[in-house]
Amino acid sequence: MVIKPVIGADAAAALVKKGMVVHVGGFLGCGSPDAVIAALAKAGTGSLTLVCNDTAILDAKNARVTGVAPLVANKQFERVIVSHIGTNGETQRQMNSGETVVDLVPQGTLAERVRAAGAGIGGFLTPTGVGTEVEEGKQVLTIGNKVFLLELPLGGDIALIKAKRADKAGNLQYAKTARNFNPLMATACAIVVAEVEEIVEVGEIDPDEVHTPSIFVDYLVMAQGGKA
Amino acid sequence: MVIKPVIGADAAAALVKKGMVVHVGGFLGCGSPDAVIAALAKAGTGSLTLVCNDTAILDAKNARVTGVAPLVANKQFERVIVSHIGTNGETQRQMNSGETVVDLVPQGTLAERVRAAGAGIGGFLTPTGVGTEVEEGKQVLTIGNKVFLLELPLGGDIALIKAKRADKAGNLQYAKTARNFNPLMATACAIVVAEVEEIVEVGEIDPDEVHTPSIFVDYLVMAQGGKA
Amino acid sequence: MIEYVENKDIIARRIARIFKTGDVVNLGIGLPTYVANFIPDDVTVILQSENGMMGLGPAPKKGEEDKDLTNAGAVPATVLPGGCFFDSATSFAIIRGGHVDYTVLGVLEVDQDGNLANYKIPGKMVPGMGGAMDLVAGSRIVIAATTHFEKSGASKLKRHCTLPLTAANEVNLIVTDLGYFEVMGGKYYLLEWFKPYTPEWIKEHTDGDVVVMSNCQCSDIE
Amino acid sequence: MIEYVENKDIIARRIARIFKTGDVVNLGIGLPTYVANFIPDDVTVILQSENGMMGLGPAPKKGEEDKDLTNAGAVPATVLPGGCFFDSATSFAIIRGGHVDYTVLGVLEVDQDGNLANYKIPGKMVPGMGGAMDLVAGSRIVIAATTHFEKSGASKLKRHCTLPLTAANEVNLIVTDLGYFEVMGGKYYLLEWFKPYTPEWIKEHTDGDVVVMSNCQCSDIE
Repeated sequence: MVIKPVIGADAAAALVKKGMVVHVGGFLGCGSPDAVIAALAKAGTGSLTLVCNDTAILDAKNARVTGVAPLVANKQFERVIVSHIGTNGETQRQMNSGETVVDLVPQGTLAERVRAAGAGIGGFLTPTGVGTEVEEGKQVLTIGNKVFLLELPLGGDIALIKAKRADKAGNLQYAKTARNFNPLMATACAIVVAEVEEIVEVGEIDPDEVHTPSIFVDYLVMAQGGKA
Repeated sequence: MVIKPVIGADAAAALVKKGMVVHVGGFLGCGSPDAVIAALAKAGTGSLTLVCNDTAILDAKNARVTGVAPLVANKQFERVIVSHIGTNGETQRQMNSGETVVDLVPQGTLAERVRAAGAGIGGFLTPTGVGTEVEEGKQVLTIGNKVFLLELPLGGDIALIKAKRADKAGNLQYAKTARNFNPLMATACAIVVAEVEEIVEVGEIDPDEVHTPSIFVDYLVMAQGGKA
Repeated sequence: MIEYVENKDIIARRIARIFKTGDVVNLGIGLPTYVANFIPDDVTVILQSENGMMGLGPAPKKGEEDKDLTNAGAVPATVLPGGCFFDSATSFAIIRGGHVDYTVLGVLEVDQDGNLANYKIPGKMVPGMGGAMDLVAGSRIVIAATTHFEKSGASKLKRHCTLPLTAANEVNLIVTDLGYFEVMGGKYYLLEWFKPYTPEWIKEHTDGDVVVMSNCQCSDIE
Repeated sequence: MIEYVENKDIIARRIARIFKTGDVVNLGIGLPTYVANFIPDDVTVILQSENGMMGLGPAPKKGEEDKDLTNAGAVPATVLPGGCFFDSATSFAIIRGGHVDYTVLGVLEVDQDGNLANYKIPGKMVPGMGGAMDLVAGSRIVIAATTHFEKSGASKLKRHCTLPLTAANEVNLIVTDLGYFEVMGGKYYLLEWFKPYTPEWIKEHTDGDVVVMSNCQCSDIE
């Protein structure tokens, strides 16, 4: 097996270049690559496009900041493509002021678009959004007597994902609901950086229980407090 | 958790009614529900449509018969929708004589069509088959400068699948390459019968390592020599 | 003289009775989540959470939270024995594919054509639709859970929604703090009412066509 | 006077040299499978098998076969450390998504436009395309592995395929028992030839336009 480089969070953040489309795993911060996000916030790289389930939680009152929220606060995104911004008022403020373009995408459509990008699917038909604002500008197809929207794949330049455990070859396992968009994004981006809490020897992960095959992973980063 | 009924292979075969669309797991017989197939061959139920990767192996010379091959030999199918019939000469004979309709579908398209049926996707665009006979009768869409075929979902009335292990609630785990089409078919059919080699208590399968969630499974059948 | 008193509790309690053992149910954030507290002991439903799990359990005890296990509202959660986890594409394959029997969602507006608006007030509140559009389009039966009236006193059950829709023609059942409705063929059908209201009072205070079913009765929930 | 002698061995040996460490490779049934035997010890490729695995290993010892582990030809197989298993939708998401670097396939006919025919002879042999159409359409680089001539003596490298196509314009490289070709812009470019043949002889015996690259050389494989 081919061994993957283990790099520091700063080195991982340096792979993100100005103007890139960045996929970031996590659901309101659960299952986000926090060390890499912190390093990217420090690096301050801007003009990025974010693909993520949401802009996470930015709750100054309760001092709760999760997931990509620090990058939003830093105004590192010129566009965010997400399903939800309701727990990060700063995103909404930036949207209203015209500082950031916000594309709201139904969550299932977002997940399937990321999968499609990784799976070589040129588009897919979904009933979600028919008869709503989501329909605008999209091709509408009727198959039998059902109406569908044609949704297109959504790939990226780099994926910053979070897994529980990797082997040295880069096979990944996720934990519980921290899985969410991470395995999909691993298939959809040119470069894939996986932050993990544990790195084990090749062969220690049961091949029936690999969630993301090693071929998708380019770099490993150890999460804070993780063990090799 | 809701406990699923464990039934005999004959009772499972009796769920298959004349004229049904039957999905059967397995790849050239690896990962096929052999006990249920044997019972269905005995029952002799006919006019079925088969959805399967292939018509498995029927090699009289070497006395090798795998997967759905006995059902083909029995002429229980009026139509088979598969990617490969090259290891079952009887399928080819029936096709040439007009006894059975054979729809050959590229394997990746077949897998994705079954997934789409289970996932509520109304169709998907694939580059596979563009410029070939597979294109005939299909809608061709150009997205950007790439040409795709629109392929439609392929569901069924009943899925006969094979897993290694189930818990009593019907959560399934597959082994190695015996996984193949089984998890996809579990999502795409109205009734799902899973033949398994082992049934364990609810809670014994790690929730991060379930391959098919229990909600998809209606009946369990013990494979020959299996243990409860 | 009937006086309206908001009662979210009765909504959750009535919805909890709709399910039968084996049903797969997704409960939205807020009032819908509260439904889980009232599911009868002899009914076993399987709760799906769109962030990637089947078999959502009760909140963990204090100190036993797992950073890798939350519900769709980012609140610490637990998994019941027999539950399982999956990625977001699989989660919505389950939802879009019709494998969720019931989805229960909150409402900004709902109308008698089964249209639902619950994700956006233009220029005011734009949290995003999250998983709601898929849940409403994909689930077998969609239950709208809502107080009958806005703070202003206006009926949230409308003749026609005016806010941007979450989905068109998908709502099947509505439970408010006045009663339990089925939406069909462009009308509200009242199946059950709550004390101290009456079918007549409910008809008068709903913006739309309410038909009182012949077998409509007063709920025994108080 | 050059006399042709069929040599499948040299095809497999030459193809095995194309890969570099880290490449993900799918080897078709037959001659392509044989390529695995010649991959140099210092090159680590990852073999994908479309029936659902990454990290395909050598055949098991007799008596150590596992009924749940075969290659795409239903032959007992093994998995190398670091390999993994997945379902058929995932397998073809990997293939269609361009995550397989090289696919090596057998040939009935190939032509100078990169068209490949390898799944059907109408009225005669219709085994079905299996995974070949997806592999050829989806893989980054498609290598056709074939003896240069049919039994009849006709060139299998054609000006135009006449059999039903597996895929249009997708073949990038061809290795025959005469030489190693790149297909580009409607021509065959000869990169390397095998002894005892010569570029001139190969041009004469190929049905199509063969361009001899300026850096074309005789292979050191014998």
